[in-house]
Amino acid sequence: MMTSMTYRDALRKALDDAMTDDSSIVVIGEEVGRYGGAYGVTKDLIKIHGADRLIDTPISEPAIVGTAVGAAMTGLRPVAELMYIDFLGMTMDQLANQAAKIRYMFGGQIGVPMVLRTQGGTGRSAGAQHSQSLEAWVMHTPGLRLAMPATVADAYHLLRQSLTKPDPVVFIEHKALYTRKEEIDLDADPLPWGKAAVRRQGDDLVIVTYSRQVFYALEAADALARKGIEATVIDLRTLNPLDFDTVREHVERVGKAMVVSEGVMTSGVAAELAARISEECFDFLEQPVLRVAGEDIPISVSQELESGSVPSARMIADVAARMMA
Amino acid sequence: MMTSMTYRDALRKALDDAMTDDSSIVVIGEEVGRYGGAYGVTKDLIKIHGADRLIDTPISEPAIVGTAVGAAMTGLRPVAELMYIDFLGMTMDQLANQAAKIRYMFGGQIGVPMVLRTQGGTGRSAGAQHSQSLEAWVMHTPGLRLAMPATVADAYHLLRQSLTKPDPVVFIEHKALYTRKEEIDLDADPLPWGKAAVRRQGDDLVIVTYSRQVFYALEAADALARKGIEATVIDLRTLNPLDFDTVREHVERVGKAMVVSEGVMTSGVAAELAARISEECFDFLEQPVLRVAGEDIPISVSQELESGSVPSARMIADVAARMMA
Amino acid sequence: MDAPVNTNLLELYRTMRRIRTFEERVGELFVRGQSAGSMLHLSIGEESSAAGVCAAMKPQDTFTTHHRGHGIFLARGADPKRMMAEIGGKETGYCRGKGGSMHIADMALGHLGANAIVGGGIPAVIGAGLSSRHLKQDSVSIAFFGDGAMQQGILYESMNMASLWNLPVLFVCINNQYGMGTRIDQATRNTAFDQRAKAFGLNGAVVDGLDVEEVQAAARWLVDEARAGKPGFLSVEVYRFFGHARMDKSPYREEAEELEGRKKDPVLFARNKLIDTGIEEERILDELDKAIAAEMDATIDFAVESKAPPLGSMFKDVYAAGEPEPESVRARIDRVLARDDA
Amino acid sequence: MDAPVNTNLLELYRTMRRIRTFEERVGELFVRGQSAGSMLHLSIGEESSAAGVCAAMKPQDTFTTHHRGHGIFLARGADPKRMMAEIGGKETGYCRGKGGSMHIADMALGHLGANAIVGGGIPAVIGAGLSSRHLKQDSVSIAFFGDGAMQQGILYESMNMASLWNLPVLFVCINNQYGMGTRIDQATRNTAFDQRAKAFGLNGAVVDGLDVEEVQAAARWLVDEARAGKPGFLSVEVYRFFGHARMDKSPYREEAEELEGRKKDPVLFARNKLIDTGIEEERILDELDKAIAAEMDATIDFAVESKAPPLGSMFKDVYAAGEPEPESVRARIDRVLARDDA
Ligand SMILES: Cc1ncc(C[n+]2csc(CCOP(=O)(O)OP(=O)(O)O)c2C)c(N)n1
Ligand SMILES: Cc1ncc(C[n+]2csc(CCOP(=O)(O)OP(=O)(O)O)c2C)c(N)n1
Ligand SMILES: [Mg+2]
Ligand SMILES: [Mg+2]
Repeated sequence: MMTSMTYRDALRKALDDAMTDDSSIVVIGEEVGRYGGAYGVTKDLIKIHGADRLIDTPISEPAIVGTAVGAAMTGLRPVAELMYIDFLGMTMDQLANQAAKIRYMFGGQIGVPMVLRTQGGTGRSAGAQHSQSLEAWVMHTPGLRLAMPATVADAYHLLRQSLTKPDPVVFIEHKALYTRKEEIDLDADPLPWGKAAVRRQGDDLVIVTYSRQVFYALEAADALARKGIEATVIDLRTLNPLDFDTVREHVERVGKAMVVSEGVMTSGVAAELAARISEECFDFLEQPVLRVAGEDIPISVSQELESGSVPSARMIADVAARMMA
Repeated sequence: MMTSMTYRDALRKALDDAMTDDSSIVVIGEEVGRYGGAYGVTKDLIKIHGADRLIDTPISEPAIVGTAVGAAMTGLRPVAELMYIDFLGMTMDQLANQAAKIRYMFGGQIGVPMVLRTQGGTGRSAGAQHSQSLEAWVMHTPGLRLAMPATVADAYHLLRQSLTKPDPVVFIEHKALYTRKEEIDLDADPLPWGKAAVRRQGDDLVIVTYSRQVFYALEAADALARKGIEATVIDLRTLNPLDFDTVREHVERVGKAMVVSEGVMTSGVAAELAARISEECFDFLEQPVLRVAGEDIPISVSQELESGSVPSARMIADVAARMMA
Repeated sequence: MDAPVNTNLLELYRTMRRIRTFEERVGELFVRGQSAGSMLHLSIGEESSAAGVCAAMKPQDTFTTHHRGHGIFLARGADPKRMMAEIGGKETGYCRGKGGSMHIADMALGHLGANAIVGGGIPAVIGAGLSSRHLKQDSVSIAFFGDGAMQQGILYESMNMASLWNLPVLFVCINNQYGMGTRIDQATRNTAFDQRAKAFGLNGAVVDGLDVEEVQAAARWLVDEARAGKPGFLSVEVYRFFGHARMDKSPYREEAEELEGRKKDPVLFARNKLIDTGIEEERILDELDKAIAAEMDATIDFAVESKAPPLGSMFKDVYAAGEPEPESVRARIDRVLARDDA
Repeated sequence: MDAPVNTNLLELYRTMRRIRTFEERVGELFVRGQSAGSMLHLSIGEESSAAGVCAAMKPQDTFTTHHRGHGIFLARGADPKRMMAEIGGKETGYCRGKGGSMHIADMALGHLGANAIVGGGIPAVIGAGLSSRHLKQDSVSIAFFGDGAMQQGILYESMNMASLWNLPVLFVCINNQYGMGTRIDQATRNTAFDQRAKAFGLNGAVVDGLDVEEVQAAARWLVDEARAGKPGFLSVEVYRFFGHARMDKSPYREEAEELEGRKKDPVLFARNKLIDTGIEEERILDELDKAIAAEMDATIDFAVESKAPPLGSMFKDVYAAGEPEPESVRARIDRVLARDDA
């Protein structure tokens, strides 16, 4: 059945449905209960599932993640919420040294089936410490899965799937997408976990991206189409596992590729994608793979500077057009 | 004058000399004073410069880095020591949200002239939480400089130079290099800060690397030379600033490149280097740039598994030979 | 009325009134859609903590604040125009419009920076304390933060270092009873926070923030002690009059509680005390308030009329001037495509 | 002798002697160059903390330890052979040789893992406490750590949560007076650590680790209270007999201090008490000790004779079986080069 739903509501519904199905799921984080989440994702879930399962915490990010690790090892399936991905720096020890390595260090005895939900990205002029895209730190950490939904349907399905995984999943929402509404059919079979989605197909250029930049890429693709340039837009959906087969297939078919990421360019996700495409599709590339990514600077609170610091539909279209020139 | 010196002693001498020249330098960290540093780098410096300048701290990594930030903003030039780079996850907030962004967020009013000294890498079967190479997290953070010396002379000169910089420098030593001895002339003019060193010149292949892998690359190059393959080996010395001009020059000359990093491959430093070379030297590349890097797994305490998890001279040579086949 | 009547109460009142009025104007700026940033945290109801503690500081002293730090900075002597401009994300602001409300700073006044990370600015005072001693600055460094930060581990690491090293440092918790929607007793069991400080060997006090003179007295003792090498902790008990951020209507608390809480108004209390004790006439205070209103009205105009920072300033100040700079993505792509064309 | 004479003292002695002897053998393994890893931390001198606290635990209880956790795990009932094999980095070890001394764990005994990050294992007990309540496991979860971790902020975040949520959790500090070369009074000013716990609303106690029965009594009280929903903290005061790690000769402390410190020997104390109070004859204890020595000798042989994990196991257990696995660097390069050749 088709319904119209926001990204926020899809996330909320995913949590609600999953908590109904699996009584071992608990949500742990700042303001997740009574307040309903800083971005409203857990709104009123406490009324449905109770304060025992929507656990409001003190402002103690390292211990929140550590608590989730311990809970996951002892029978619960915790969803820890980090209000902003910018706070990752306080929790990387618990995430990367504990959650990510426990299965391995302990010789496979036990896993850490937790989900770390957080949100990142620009778009609310929230300043340098509340606007980052730090997924590269996570992607660089073996043992952590990484999901970054762009569409409303993926917000729902990827979160549901994350909540069935045996290993820790970092689930990064985009703060500028919460109010985005789409027509979706939540009963339709979702794409499998770990599979990229080809959001648009074209023969001139492949744009590989994820999260909010998917929409910028699509917008750019529309603009390009008006100039007669047809782009394929690939939404990776999960960065770990990474569906490189889909990327390879299209890049080899088309011969030109651009990667787009809101994260800082240097040593970021765009670097990994560009390196990988360059390496694996070498003989098929007619041009260098270009990276359109966040500038190597902090984000300003000023709106103009903020939006100038990250890729835009216009910039993607510009660069793409020049690649085709 | 030529002298023979270990990497450890060169670092120690750099600190000693710099502290003699600049009374605003203080060293802050666990066991840096009386104990002389977990790896002996600050041995007996407390006897020369006093306990006021070699400040033994409690085991409080987040506050150690935060203390350095505050000291750097108020007139001192602190050297904070993180005993293992693996503890970076506890301090990334202070490092990435504070130290790295203060100059920018505050509109250029003030900088944070601190050095974060730490050591990383494998080689002592120290296990999953004491053997990592996390430089990619740092390289992905605008505002942080990043130095990673391989040679004894660089251990000295890069540390001296770091201690004159107006911005935070993360200075990563390699735990397996401390006992490495070289003949050096410390009075000779050092390479400028931010300049890569061409450690070996050859016309068949360029190997771009840094830190301990420089020696593995050179060892591999020697083995390759016996097969008639001549490699150029570039030691980047600093990853921020990154001397891409030198890399470009040699890759364009030679047409084949490999990048080597001990850090985990995915989304790591090797990805940045490979992406950049592929992008900027596209027309000159005869082959894909290959990444020889750390496996996408945690490090085991078992010595065989540990050394199997990261590049070796043999692996570099193997891959290089196959690239030339 | 057995609190000590202090002749500088008028000055403290003036400071508090300026804060109150400034914050009201900040709220207007936000409502007019002219503040930069989606988050604005007002310190209405907390004026006594800012005025009382800053009155105990010396010019050479330094401090860091949390995200709700306008009042503290004003009490320290900030220019409200430059503050408002910064809150508006304008070039004339303290941080040239890059920082905004949550990242305001001013080295001239010893403001080492506001912080959007709860607890993030706390350990910097340890470093400032080391500098003070090493460079003989005779300065005390004060970390201001909210009750929410009482549950951040870095606070205890910092307290421990201050105590261990006898640093000239003071920790000031502005306990406004809430961290966002979480009432303090929902975040911790024992709210006698001075016990924590004492357990780490610091001086510790809790003071009711209703009477700014009591805040000042406590702060004076603790600041003086800190300067002499005995660090301290002060919790000032106030009430957050409005929502967490400007848009928050505080649905999580009862209106009755709010009405009761807002009775604890340090500005009104000081005003009444000035009148009741005969220090100042109501008429004069009315005039003072009016003058302050006019002063603060002007800050909005200043902010609104100021220019936004030029787009090119984006790449400035990532590193010090003269040091290697980041290349823009566009410049790199231009370079690559140009070579490709050639 | 006014400590309560407990009939299980013999059992506690046996546990402590096994720990002491095991640790001596671990030292031998290291000296023979057959331990995996450059770091080995022995718990000699601290046996009472392990034996006393573990004797107060129930089978369903869980725990995490710091890097010096062999004794705790043994007291909990670990197989010393599998422990020694793990310390030797062998396939027959608890973690198939991947973890080593600092990352030993065993879900069957509720050992949620040792940790090489000082303080890193502490918050996991909060999660275990939540599980206990949510899943009605009636279990207490105990975090064991050293005095060095008393300065890690995450401890206070965890204490606060335990207290706030009335969790069945106990924090046990094994205060062996040193963190590496730093004597505890060089790391903190106030070493009455129970004050910190009490300030967060927990039960708190400090106990001298000389007499294992006193440790057990304190632990029993705190564990029982924790199980009933009142979390607690216990600091056991002992002395680290030898260096921080096996290679450390402790040049930073006086020999006189060491000799004095080693007089505080919980194993010897218990032995003498058994004899003095007539619970057991010396001759029988000699035999017990000999049997333990033989048991522990065999652990070395077991470890040495066991096989190292196969190189291919390197890629196993990064993720759960059946989930997408990491591709090796070599496999990727092979793929790329093969395509290139084609
Ligand atoms: C590390 C961190 N965690 C969470 C937040 C989100 N946040 C911003 S303010 C706030 C509440 C802070 O409460 P308190 O410290 O009492 O300060 P107040 O807002 O009451 O002045 C929270 C949770 C943050 N900015 N930083
Ligand atoms: C986060 C972190 N910081 C520093 C270290 C290095 N380190 C290992 S053990 C140790 C001392 C710990 O002292 P304590 O907690 O008292 O335990 P003990 O060794 O005395 O048993 C230090 C500093 C570490 N492993 N982890
Ligand atoms: Mg508050
Ligand atoms: Mg200790």
